[in-house]
This record gives sequence, C-alpha cells and structure tokens, in this order.
Amino acid sequence: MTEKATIKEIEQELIDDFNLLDNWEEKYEYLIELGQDMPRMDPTLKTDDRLVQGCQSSVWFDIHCQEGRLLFSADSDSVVVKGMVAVLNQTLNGQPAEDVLQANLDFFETLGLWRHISSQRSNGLTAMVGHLKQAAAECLDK
Amino acid sequence: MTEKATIKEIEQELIDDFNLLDNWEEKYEYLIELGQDMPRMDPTLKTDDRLVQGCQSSVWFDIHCQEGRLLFSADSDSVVVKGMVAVLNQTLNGQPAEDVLQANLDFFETLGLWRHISSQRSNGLTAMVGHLKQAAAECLDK
Amino acid sequence: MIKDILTARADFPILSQTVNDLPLVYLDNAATTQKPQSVIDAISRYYTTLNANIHRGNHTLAVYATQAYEGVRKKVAEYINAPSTNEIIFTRGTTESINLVAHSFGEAFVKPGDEILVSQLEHHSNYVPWLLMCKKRQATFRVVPFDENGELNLEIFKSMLNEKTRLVAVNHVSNSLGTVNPIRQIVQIAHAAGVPILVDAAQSIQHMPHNVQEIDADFYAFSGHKMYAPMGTGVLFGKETWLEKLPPYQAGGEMIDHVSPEEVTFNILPYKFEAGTPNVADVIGLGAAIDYINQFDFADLQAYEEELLNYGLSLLKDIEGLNIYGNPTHRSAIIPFNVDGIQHYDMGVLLDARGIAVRTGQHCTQPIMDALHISGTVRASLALYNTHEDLDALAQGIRRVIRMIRR
Amino acid sequence: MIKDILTARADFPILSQTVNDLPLVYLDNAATTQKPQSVIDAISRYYTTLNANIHRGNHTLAVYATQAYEGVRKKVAEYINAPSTNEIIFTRGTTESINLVAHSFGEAFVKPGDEILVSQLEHHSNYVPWLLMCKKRQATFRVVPFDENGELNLEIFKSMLNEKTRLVAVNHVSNSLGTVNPIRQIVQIAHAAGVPILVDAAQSIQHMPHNVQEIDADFYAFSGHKMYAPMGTGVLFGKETWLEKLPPYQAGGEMIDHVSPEEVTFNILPYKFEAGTPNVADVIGLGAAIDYINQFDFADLQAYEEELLNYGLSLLKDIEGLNIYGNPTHRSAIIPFNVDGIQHYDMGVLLDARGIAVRTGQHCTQPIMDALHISGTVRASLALYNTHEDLDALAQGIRRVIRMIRR
Ligand SMILES: Cc1ncc(COP(=O)(O)O)c(C=O)c1O
Ligand SMILES: Cc1ncc(COP(=O)(O)O)c(C=O)c1O
Repeated sequence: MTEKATIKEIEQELIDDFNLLDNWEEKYEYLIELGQDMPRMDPTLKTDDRLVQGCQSSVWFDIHCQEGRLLFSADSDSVVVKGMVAVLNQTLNGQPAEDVLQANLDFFETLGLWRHISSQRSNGLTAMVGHLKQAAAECLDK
Repeated sequence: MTEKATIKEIEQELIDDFNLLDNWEEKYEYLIELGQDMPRMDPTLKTDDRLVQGCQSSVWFDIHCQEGRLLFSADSDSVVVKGMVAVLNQTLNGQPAEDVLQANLDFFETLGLWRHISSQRSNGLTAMVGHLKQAAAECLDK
Repeated sequence: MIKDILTARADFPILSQTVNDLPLVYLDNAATTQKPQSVIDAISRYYTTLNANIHRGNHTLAVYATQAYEGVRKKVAEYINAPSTNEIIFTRGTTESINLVAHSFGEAFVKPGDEILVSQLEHHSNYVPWLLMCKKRQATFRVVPFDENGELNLEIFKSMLNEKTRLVAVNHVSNSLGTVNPIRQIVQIAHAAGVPILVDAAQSIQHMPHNVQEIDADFYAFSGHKMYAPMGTGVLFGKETWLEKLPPYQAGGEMIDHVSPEEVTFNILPYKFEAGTPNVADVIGLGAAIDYINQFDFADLQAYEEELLNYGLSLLKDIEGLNIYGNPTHRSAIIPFNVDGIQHYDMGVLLDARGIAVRTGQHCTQPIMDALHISGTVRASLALYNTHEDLDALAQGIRRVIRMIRR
Repeated sequence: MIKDILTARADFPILSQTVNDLPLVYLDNAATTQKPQSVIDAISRYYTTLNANIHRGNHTLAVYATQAYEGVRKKVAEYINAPSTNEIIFTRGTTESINLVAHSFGEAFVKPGDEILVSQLEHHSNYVPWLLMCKKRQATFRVVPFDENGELNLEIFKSMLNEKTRLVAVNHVSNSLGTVNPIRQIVQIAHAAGVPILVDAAQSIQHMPHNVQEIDADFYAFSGHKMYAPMGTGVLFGKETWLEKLPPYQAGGEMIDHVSPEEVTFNILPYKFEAGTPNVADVIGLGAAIDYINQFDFADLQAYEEELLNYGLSLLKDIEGLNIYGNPTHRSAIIPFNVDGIQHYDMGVLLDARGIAVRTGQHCTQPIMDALHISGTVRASLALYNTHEDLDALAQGIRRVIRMIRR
C-alpha cells in the first residue's frame, strides 16, 4: 500500500482549495468538478441494495474491507451529491477503518457549503458518513 | 302607572353618577352599594328554574309581564353581579317590553366597569340582558 | 385608502436580507409566506402589553386578551364571509383542521363499506388523514384522477359519487401544480349527490377572495402561515349544522362544560373544538395579517399576481430543456418545472447559491409525482411581494445552473 | 455567570404596565406566565431573518430554520435530561401532548375491560381525554382520591392498581391546590405493578429541575406558555420504546414517509408525531425561554420561590375569615383560597380593580371543587419575577375588598 496522506491532511488540502474560491457559486462549481473527475462506478453495481437510505437523491456505495482499510466506489444521480461523494472518496477511501470510524469530519462545517446536505434529516452527508462508518465498524469487527 | 323616565334618561343619570367617582375602586364600591340597596327578592323565588344560564355566579330573575311592561325582581350571590342586576333593575324594570327589546345598552360600555362581565362567553351581563330581552319578546307576543 | 401593491415589498423586513452575500429572492411562498412588520409587531405588542390566558379569567389582561382573540374570530369570519363566528375554529394549521374533521366526521358518520372521495391532486395532509380513517373504519378510500393538463376530470368525479359516498375532500388550488379547481362546480356536483365536501384552501386563501357562502362547501381548512400570518395558526370553517353534529376532537380546557367521573358535557361552538390554552398571540398575529391583506383591493392583488405568474411562465418557457408541469385552464402562483438531465435537488441547491429560494422534491404530493412518473420538481411559488426582478433572477439563475452542470 | 433572581423582573416588559391606572400585580402565573424580552425578541428575529418552512427545504433559510428548530429539540432534551432527541415531540401544549398519548396509547393497548387510573387532582386536560378514551374503548376509568390535606393517598393508589390497569396519569403539581406529588414514588409504585405512567408536568416544569431519567416516568407533558415561552408550544417526552410502539396521531406533512392509495408508511421518531408545518417561530421562542431559565441556578430559583410562597401563605393566613385550601407536605407556587361570605368571583373582580391579577373559579379542576364541595377558589400563583411587594399588595387588596363588601 502506498503511503497515503491522513484524513486530517486531506481535509486541510480541501479546505485550502475551497478557500481560494471567491463565492459560493464557484465553490459549488468546483465541487461539481470534483464529482465529475471522480473514477466512475461500475454501472452494474448501482443496485438497490447499494442505495444509501435517507438521501433525497440516489446514492450508491460499493464498500469493501481490505487489510483493515476501507475501499469503496460510489456514485449519485445528483451532481452536487456526487461532488460530496468525491470529497468523501478523497478523504476516506483507502484509509484505515479505525481512522474512518474516528474521523469527526467537522471540516465539512468549515467548507460551509455542506450545510444544505448535512442538516437534512437523516439525509445526504449524515446518511453517507453514517453508512461509511458502519462499514468501517464491521470491517474492524472481522 | 306613574310617569317613568325612559331607559335612555336613566342610563344618562347612571353615567353621570359614575363619572363623579374618581377611580375604578370607587365605581365598584358604588356598584356594590346599588346592589345592596336594591329591593330584596323573595327567597322562595330563588329556584333553579329562575337561574340564568351561563353566569359564573348564580343569578335569579323572576319576570312578569303586565300591561305590556316588564316587571322583575332579581338577586345574585355575587355582590358585583348584584350591582349589575341593580342597574338593570333601575333601567329596565317597569319599562315597556318594546323598549326593553330595543334597548342597546351600550352605556354599559361607557361605564367601562362592565367589561369584566360583558366580555365573558355567554356570561354575566350578556346572559342577563339576553334573558330579559327574551322575556320582553314573549311579553310582546302575548 | 387602497394600498398600492408595489409598496408591499418594503413591509416585509426579511426580504431585504442577503443570502450567501446575495439579496434574497424568496420564491418558496407555497411552503410559507414571509410576514409583514405589522404582524411581527402585533405579536411583540401582545406579549408586551396584553398577554394572559383567556376565556376563564376575569382580570383586566385576561378580558382584553379574550376580546382581542375573539375579535380575530370575527375578522376571519368576515374575511371568508362566514355567517357566524361559531363556524370559525382556530387550529394549528390546515393539517390539523383536516385531521379534526377526518376524526370527528369519521366517528359520527363513517361505517364499514362507506366511501370517501379525495382527488389525486391533494397534499398528503388532505389525503393521508382520510386514508387512515378509511382503514380504521373499513371504509373505501377512492381517488379522483387528474388528466394530462393537471386538471380533475369532473365526469369521472361525478361517476365516482354514489350512495355510499360520505364525504369529498379536495383542494381549491394544488400546491404542487398550481391548478385552480373549479370549486363551485365541484361543490355543486357533490351536493347534487347529497355528499358534503371539505375544501383545502391552504393555497387559495391568500391569493383570491373567499366567500364560503357562495362556494357553499361544508368545511374549509387553511393555514395562517401561508397567508402572511404567524406559524401555529390555522382555521377550520364548518357549517354550524355540521359542527353541531360532530363529536369533539381533543379534550381539555375551555372545551369542557361539566365533568364528573361518569360524564362529560361540552362547551358550545366554537369552543367545543378548541381544547387547551389557545395560541392567543399568534391568532392576534393572524388578525394583523388579515388587516394587512385587507389594505389591498383583492381584484388588484389578483391581477398583479396573475400578471406576475404569466411573466414567470413565459420567461421559463423560453429556457431550452425546461418543462413546466401541468397546463390547467387556471393556474395560481405556482410554477413547477424540471430541466432535462438536471436533478431538481441540484437545481435547488445551486439556485440557493445565488440567493434564490425555491423548493424541490415531492412537495408532500407523492400521488402527483407517481402519476407524472417523476421523483420531484423544482417549484417556484409567488406571493404579493414578488416582482418581475425576482422572476428575472430565477430565469437567469436557471440558465446559469444549466451551464454549470452541462459544460 | 449565574443571574441574580432579583434582576428578573426587569426582563419582563409587561410587568411595568399599569392596569386600571395602577401598577400590574400579576399573580396568575399558573394560567400563563409572562415572557422575557429575550423570548419576544427571538420570535421577531426569527421572522425578520430566518423564516421558512423546515425539514423538506434545501434553500438557506430552510436549512438554518431547520437547524434552529432541531437545536431547540436538543435544548429541551437537555433541560429535562432526556436520553435522546427522538423522545422530544413538539406539540401545541400539555393538552395536546396528553390527547396524543390518550389517542395513540388507547388505540394500541386498551381493550374492553381494561382500566386507566387518574388522580382526582388532575386538570381536565389530564382527566377528560382518558375518560373519553375509556368510554370509546369500553375501558374503566378510575380515580385515585385525594385526602383532607390535598394529597393523594398512596396506599389507595397501590390498591387500585391491578392486572387490568393499562396506564396511570397523574400530575406532578396540582394547578388548583399546588400539591407537589411524590412523583418518583408514584412512578415506582406504578412500575412495580408493571404499569406505565404519564406525568403532567405543566405546573412543575418551570419551578423545579426536571430529570426524566431519574423520575423514570414513561411520558411527560408540559406547555411552553407556562414556562416563560410563547403560546402555541408544548412538549411530549416519551420513552423511545413506547413512542416506537404507538401509532401516529395526526397525519400529513413531514410525518409521512411514503404514500400510495393502498398504503402509508411513516417517518421515524420524532417526526412521526409532528404532522403539518411545525410552529418554528414559537419553538425557537421556547429555546430562548430555556436559555433564559438556564441563566439562573435552579437551587436559587427554587429557594426564592419557596420563600416567596411561604411569605404569601403567612400573610394570607393572618387575614380573618380567609381559608387556604389544602395543606400538603410540599406545595408549589400556588395559593388557593376563599374568604368567608365572599364570592371568589367578586374577590377576583375587585382585586383587579386594584391592578391585581388572580384567577377565580374552578381552574379546570371540577373534580377537585366537587370533592371540596365548593364552587371555586381564588388562586394566586407565582413565578420567578414575583416579589414580596406583589404579595403585600395582594394581602392589602384582600383586606380592602373584605371591608368594601362587609361594611
Ligand atoms: C394544499 C395544501 N394543503 C395542506 C397543507 C398543509 O398545511 P400545514 O402544513 O400548514 O398544516 C399545505 C401546505 O403545506 C398545502 O399546500
Ligand atoms: C396541571 C395542568 N395540566 C394541564 C394544563 C393544560 O395546559 P394547556 O392549556 O397549556 O394545554 C394546565 C394548564 O392549564 C395545567 O395546569
């Protein structure tokens, strides 16, 4: 396994990137780009059992556990949510399950942008992060 | 029948009397006095069928119709209500049923004092006046 | 003096807010309207000078607060031309008004095998209470479909009425499509079949004059918060003859006349249906909102809003790939749309990044979404303070979002 | 920093009002409390900067308003030490909270022949809903009597519990006599018999710290307007295990998950029990009221109110012919009395002429009045902003009224 940056380090990079952008619209634009640049999910994996419950838009996660690390691919029919998925992909994909479990991800607050998704009842970000943390817990249990 | 003052005339007298008083407390005091000075109701007349519905305190009215005029005696276990009854007695007792029916009694508003009773749901003054007006209507129907 | 509608905007302090450092463009009025300063002040003034629990008190504050509260009942009765204040029940909102009728009407009149008719255009609040009541009472829940224009088919409606139909529930204006239903005609059809009708006026009460005697429906439900009044207020109008026949809904407080362990008797109308301490402050705010609306000429207001709606519709129709849902003969204040290949959710979030507030999703009308085979719409909805500029901003915003996503 | 209780009075703008040209002496706090400026401001600020319909919206105002609303849920949970925000349901008030449980608990768990136990000390709002539910379900409604001190007899209570008892409903503090019931003990007795219990905390929530985990009752109901918060707010706390088992009450709006003409599924807790547009503004006001109370040390506050109560009791006991009702071991904030030969109604009206606001009558507790064989009482009730001066004015006023009537 290559030397991966820690979750905190990647978070900081993302915060720095977003801080360069002048207004909300540019931030969203950048977020959408991140989503569009993310590796594609194998379309055959977009099955109902991989849908994350409680999201206003459809989000699919295919998650594996390998040598104590969480590996996943994901996609969404919403470009905004897909951008968020891309951020989760950058920060959490390939990280030790334990770190994923412990990550408090409050940098989402710092980005601000995310309030739309995170505050929604059992929705969006909260649901996705919850989903990933649960997988991380199961990964550790094995 | 003696020449009785009209309802309007008596109302004006009462307004003048009350206006002489400095504050609310004195007005109430005077009101209570009016009640205490009112001719007593025959206690045997205080039966349930003479109770006026919808008053917080008990009020009895014994009403007769004589030569087209309304005659009544009344009492209450509340000194405040009894004062009001006394005012009704002064203004309406012995008046032509037609006049009673037409009386709008808005001088009660002028006295101000009455708001406590008049504003209560189907209560106090409204109930008593309603009761008297109904008797007046029945008196006319005969 | 009649107030000029173009001066309205300045009366709503929130409209001068910025969102995301951009001026707020508020186009989510079907969800809730903003409040004029006079309504906000009425609440503050109440708590600063008048606050008391009402009806049973005989101290000065209680008496004045009672008078103010009952004064609003009169104001509401006048606003909708109800024959009597006994027919005006204060509730928390449309949803509660409808639940009250579903509960009490159901208890009194619905037996196994009976039928309740609702329309496919209903908000969940005028759909699910009837559905659940039908399940509970083994009655049949039947739905009158809408057609490709988003209109109810009155012939089908007529054919679905029969001797088992106990009640019809239908909205005046659909919160999702904006369809204005021909409510007088619908009431007449129901009444011709001897069936009482409840009208959900949540989306019409603020946009058109209401005359319940002319429309002649048996029950009307609406919310204060959608007519510039505070949250926590709503009205149920019911014909006195019906309300007299319905058993009470909630119990406790002023609605009770006499209690013993064996027996309860209830207060007269309208108190019979108002359990617990009423929301006096917000009801007084509702009174202030009605005063506010009454400053305008309703014909002016309707003309203004109609012109605004048509302006918005024409701007949006010019955008390539944008589909507006429904094509009713009369539409009120609501523009539901989607843009090809763009999730309604994305459109909402990205418009918000420009300070434009719209709503996205199902709008509590899943039966409509299912019928249209869509997961949701973007909905822009208007109020009397909206302007051409708001709609220009919307159209520009949509175009920008399309470019953002499509490039 | 802990706030000094003696500074509280200045925070309530209405208390500097005059009534009948005399300074207002507000002693009707058990009916409703006055509101501090911070609560009034919270409502205005909400409507001026934040107002939106919540939960389903994803524009900025809707998101922030949702956060503010859900933030208050958290605040309420902390205030009563509830384990989870899922256990906090916002209602209109105590009456609605109790009606909700009576309806949904009844539907799920009460069969013919079952028994419901309430106390004779209850407010109609915690009496009539159970009585009606019992009538509807052919269950038996049983009443635990109070003794000559105005206290519940726990031995009788214990003896009335049996295998048919489905639920106990009792208040923490009687609004009519001020009796503080030994609520932990009562809960333990009910639980020992395997019976769940609802506690009406309408008259305790503002006067003593609340720890629902310690008291361990299954349901708690209280009103915002009696705890310095706006009208139109209330809370139902229910243990999650119970709330999960209860069917929903009202239907419509956010409480719905999925609808078809055949089937409805409901949202998760706490939303399952919150139908229709919530009263966001007033809930935010409730949050401000909790913030207000939290500025004080609860032990200080209790000590202050207790001293005040005892001062008032001793002043009134000195008045000849004045009888105070009940003599409970613990009394809270409430002084119920009559003066020989003087109608409670007259006393109320004539005290009001001196600017003193008390309540007279049955206080929605007819079972108590019937047991005491009286038609009503005069009730003076305290809040944290009352002072010795208020009670001096009351005692002086009573003496004056006695002279006025008796001479
Ligand atoms: C047509 C219609 N009916 C009912 C409702 C429910 O109103 P409320 O949430 O105020 O109870 C709404 C608003 O959401 C509506 O638009
Ligand atoms: C003990 C008690 N229970 C219930 C209630 C009813 O509360 P609300 O009217 O706020 O619903 C009250 C207040 O009147 C009360 O004092």
